Amino acid sequence: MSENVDTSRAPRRIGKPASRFSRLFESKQLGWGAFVVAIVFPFILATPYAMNIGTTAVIFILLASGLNIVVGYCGLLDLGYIAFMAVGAYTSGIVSKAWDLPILFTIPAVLVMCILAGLIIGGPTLRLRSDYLAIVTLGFGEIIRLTANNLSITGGPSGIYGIPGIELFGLKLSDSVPFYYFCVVVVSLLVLGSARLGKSRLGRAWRFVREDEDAAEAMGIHTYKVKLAAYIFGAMWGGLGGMLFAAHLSAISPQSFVFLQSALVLMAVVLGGMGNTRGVVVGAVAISLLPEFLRDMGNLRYVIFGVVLVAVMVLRPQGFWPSRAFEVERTDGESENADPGPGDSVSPAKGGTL
Amino acid sequence: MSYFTHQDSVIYLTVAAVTVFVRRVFGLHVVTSKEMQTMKLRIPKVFAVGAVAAAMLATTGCGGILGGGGDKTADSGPIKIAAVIPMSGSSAPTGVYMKNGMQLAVNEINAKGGVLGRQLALDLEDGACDPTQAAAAANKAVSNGAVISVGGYCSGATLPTLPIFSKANIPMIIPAANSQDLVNQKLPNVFLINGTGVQQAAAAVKFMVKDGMKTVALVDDNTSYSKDIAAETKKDLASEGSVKTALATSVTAGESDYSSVVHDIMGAKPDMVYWTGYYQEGGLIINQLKAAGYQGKIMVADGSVDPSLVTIAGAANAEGVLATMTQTPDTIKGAETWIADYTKAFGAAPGPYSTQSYDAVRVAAEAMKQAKSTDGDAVTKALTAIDGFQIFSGPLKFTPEHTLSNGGFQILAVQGGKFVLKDTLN
Amino acid sequence: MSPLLEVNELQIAFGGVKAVNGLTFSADAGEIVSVIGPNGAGKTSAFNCITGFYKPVSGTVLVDGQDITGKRPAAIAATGVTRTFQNLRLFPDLTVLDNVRGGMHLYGGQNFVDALFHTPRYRKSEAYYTDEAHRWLDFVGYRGGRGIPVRNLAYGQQRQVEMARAMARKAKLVLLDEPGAGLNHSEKRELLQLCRKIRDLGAAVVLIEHDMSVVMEVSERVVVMNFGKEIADGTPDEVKKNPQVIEAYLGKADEPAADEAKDAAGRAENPDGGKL
Amino acid sequence: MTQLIWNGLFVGSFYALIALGYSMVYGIIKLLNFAHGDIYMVGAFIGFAVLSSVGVIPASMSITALLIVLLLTMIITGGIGVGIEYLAYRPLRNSPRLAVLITAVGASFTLEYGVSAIAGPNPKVFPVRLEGESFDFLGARISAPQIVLMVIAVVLMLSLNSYIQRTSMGRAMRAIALDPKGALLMGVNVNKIITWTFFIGSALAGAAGVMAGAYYGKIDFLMGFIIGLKAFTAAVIGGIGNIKGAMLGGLLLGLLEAFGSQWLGGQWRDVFTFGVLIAFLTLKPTGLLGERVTERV
Repeated sequence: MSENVDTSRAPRRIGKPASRFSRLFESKQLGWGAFVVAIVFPFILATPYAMNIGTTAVIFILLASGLNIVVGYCGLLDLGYIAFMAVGAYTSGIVSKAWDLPILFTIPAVLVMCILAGLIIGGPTLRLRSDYLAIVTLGFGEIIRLTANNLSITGGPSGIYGIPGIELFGLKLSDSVPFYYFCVVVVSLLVLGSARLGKSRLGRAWRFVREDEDAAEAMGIHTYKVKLAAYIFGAMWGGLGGMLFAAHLSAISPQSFVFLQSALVLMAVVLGGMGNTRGVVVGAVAISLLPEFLRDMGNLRYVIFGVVLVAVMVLRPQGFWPSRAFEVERTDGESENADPGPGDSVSPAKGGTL
Repeated sequence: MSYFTHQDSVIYLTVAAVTVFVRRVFGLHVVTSKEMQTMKLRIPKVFAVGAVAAAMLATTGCGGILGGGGDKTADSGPIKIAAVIPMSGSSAPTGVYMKNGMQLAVNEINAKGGVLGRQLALDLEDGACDPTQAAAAANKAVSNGAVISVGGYCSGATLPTLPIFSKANIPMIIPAANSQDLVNQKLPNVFLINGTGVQQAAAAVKFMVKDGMKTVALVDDNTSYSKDIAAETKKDLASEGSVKTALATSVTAGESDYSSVVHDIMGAKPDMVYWTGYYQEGGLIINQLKAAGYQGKIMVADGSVDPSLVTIAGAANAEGVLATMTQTPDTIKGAETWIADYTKAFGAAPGPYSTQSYDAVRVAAEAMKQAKSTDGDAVTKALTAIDGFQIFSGPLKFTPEHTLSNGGFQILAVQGGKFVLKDTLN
Repeated sequence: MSPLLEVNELQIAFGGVKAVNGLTFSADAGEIVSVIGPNGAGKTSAFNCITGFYKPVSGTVLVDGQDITGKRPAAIAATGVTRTFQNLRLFPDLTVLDNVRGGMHLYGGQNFVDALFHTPRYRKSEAYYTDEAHRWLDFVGYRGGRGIPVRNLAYGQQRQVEMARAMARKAKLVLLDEPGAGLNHSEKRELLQLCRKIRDLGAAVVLIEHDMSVVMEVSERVVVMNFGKEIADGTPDEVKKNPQVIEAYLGKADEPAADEAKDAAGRAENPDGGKL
Repeated sequence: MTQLIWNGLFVGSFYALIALGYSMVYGIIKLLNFAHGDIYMVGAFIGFAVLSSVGVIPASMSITALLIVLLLTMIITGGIGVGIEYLAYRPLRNSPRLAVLITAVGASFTLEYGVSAIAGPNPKVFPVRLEGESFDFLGARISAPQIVLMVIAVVLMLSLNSYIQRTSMGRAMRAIALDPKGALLMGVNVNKIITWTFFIGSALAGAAGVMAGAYYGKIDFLMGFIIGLKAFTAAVIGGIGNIKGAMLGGLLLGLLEAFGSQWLGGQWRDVFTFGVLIAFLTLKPTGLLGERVTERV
């Protein structure tokens, strides 16, 4: 059994009494608060530059929430996540230009290709220990970028340009403000989706695999299938992000899918707080907007990135806003010590679907 | 040009309605436990708070969509010229040469009273040769109210900026990036003043035939600029017929060891090797070719025309290396005064694309002068009408595709460690 | 009715060392079987092999007549086998309730589509999971906090949570790997009650335990292992008197002294001095 | 044909030198030191700085000058490696594997863009170039500098191997590799040994950096990333954590790459390398010489 257990885990000080401030952070309404802020933002500032970095930040949130499924929930370190975005972007670009379809019609093709990519990349690698997995995914990331660079169907090094904008029910959403809104709605639904996945039976299975793979296996969780599911969901979220990216830039080339981008998405997830959707969203916004503020620092900004990364990992390994393991004790009254009937424990329920 | 049209308002209302609808359908919980009651009460409050905040901010907001933000291209204040060039990443050194070239032109024009009585202001944005950052930089320049763009070095990064500037109706004069894809987009506001890959390939083939080459090896570094020239050259050689392409291969940029491609070349025994990539790899390949005992001629494309090509390859190895290049400052007669001004202003000698960037700003100023306004369409018309305006690569006349009529490519050769004019090819 | 668990001629080797060497024993539904033996006798290795963590060199393992030899642990678990681990393999950062839900993955009841759209099926199954978790925590008599991460619990409480997780599997065969290790006296008494309660549910309980008092009191049958083989299999009393067991535990002194020791042991155990 | 073999072996010796650093560090504390490739680059830049500060060196002296610079650079890069270990990795000694990997990526960025901020982004050219006539040997063209570098590489590798096998420090390293806690109980000062391992690993990478600078001439701040990945591939092929494995893996990868790019063309070279890495990791994760570690539950 691949040993995925971190027996050397340092005790973390989680479970401190919830102060007033942190209860606000935990409240359910925060998601809606963020959504309202996203809706309101263009009312404040609608210059093309603001819209551009706004849309880039929103797409980055989608990527981060996709990677959060793989790294945050399931604990699989993926250093080549940008490959899925590339698959999504190139598929939507090629299909939309080849058959002259509006880009939204390419979604089925994008999803199919991403699932395929997830299987191809995930298949052989998911039996590996986490650090081997990291390097193999990095290898795959580079392979996909180089293949896109070498093939003519993907337009070689200059990539594909002239990708059509988004058209919805006849409305042309290609100029900056409507496209931003379209992205906000789509990304909010997908982020909500990834948060809900996290709280479901499958989400719990991911966490069990992250915490102790052998114990999860002994409890009947087919860890290989569960990890593959995490990979495929991550791939789909990444692919959709790639599609939005293609529509946003209308021209994609291999240079946008280098290892640096995978590292940035990973940073957003880890700095934000692995496994906690809210933290990841904040991390994504921070990591995508930071280079814009440090724009005129030139190469210095990546030095700052590197130092910030090391500092955060040393000072606060669980990230800015870690996922609090907390549950309400009991909603209804304490049910008395009802002994289960004799028949109950003997008939194991048939294995359910994922 | 306000952003807020009737059609836009329809969109925002539908988007708001959709989100409320989505919240209603999925938010509805069958289990009406105590906790759910409190949540229901709280939702309207959050929306209320959000709406109030929106209303307040919108009124005070300067560029908000409700606020309309007024017309950016007022006719007062300095004329903003956008320049998206690489200032970080591996192409940063070339970005510096371009920036100085542009600044020199702006200083000279402002000294003579600027254009239409208004001073020119250069808005430098870092594209870092990366499509996402270049797009962000282009948008920032548009937001800052640029009226014309003179940037563009890496073809791959320049491609996504084309639609951004054309949507904002801002004409583009691209000094360096010259891949055919830029032209294929057929956007009316795009003008290239550096010879395109097609023209450079034609010049290369013309010289190969003239120099009596029988077999040629084409090597590119798999970047869009470099592959474009190699592919065009191969096509021209095939149609021309008298020169055989013995080998057409590519290498990965950023490596140190190119012994495998050297091995292929030695196997093909070509009369000439034509390297269409940048100088970093060019120098290494020349060095390793000479070390492997290659005696034939070596020619490089304009991306490798740089003093450090000679230092990397080693002065002895680089001696006699040919190059297809538009004029560089030191190869043009009478350009000495220009070099002196440049060196005095920036304390360093000019480098590749300094002249083209300098020309780009002058062409922009000329077009605005002739159009007597900074409006995008008028300037674009003026640019297409320009005929005979003197720039470094000769009298400027745009072809219907908005590229240079005469490629302006010449053959240079390395003598004593410097690129010297060898053949003007006309 | 064929026994619930049948292990015959099981052999496991780690690089030439035969940890388990031809082990054969069985367990029936509604029966508590203890597996005892000196350290290194191969008890835990056998357990790990039955539950699929090690691949046996030879021999078969049948659960309810089904051959599960060499299958992956998840497949074996699905045939109705659950277990606890020698050194507590809980999910430290997750809440107590989530840990117990760990055993319920095979209940099914929702797929990812339900989760994405919070369909009624999703809400019903989530509610069911939570109730079941509370029920099994009550079943094992757990009184600590249920919404807090497991890492903050006392050792005894963590043992209870692991039991609750194992029971939540609603499995026919319950394998307990030294459940009593590290428990104080009163906790051990509670453990005995719990084992009996599990047996009363109709499950077969197979127990690895070192504390002889616990073994002798709770188990209906005892299997003694030494050097990877079972050397005795019978009721606690039979096993107590079995010379091989004594030898395995107390070792064999040289000839003359051995007879005395044997007589002495015999007299101590069996006042009427009858020879086996 | 022999030319390809020779090219492969020559490039392979660089990979091997860096792979040694990877294997030693991974063997000791199971850490994938992403920054290791960049230490190679830092070594090249230090060599460049030292050489250019010394000024013009007469051609005859160039070999001896190079050796002096080599030693000097090895000490400095070794120090940098120890610094990184102390600042970035030691505090995370027992935190989750993910955090340590992210720190390594952070350290790699810091080194890369730190050097570019200090020495400027444009590539530099080594002042001392190893010139020398080349001759044909069994159809392969071998130049004098290549031999000099190969000899240095082999000497470094053999001395490291004997160091690991024979000295007490080497034995301590192997002990920690097998069982850190056990070694601690036996009184091995684990931290000192780990620091020393980082020193040696980084010094070797620094040496490879100087040699690459001297032979190829061009150095730039991004050259560490790709060769770092390839060195890791070499370490994995040979069996991560195994010293002889790293050497074998490096040479083998050099050959594979030489033949690979010959068949598929230059642009598929890296794709071929990563393909080999993935094939090894999935089919034979322990590599050629690595021993099978049974997973005990």
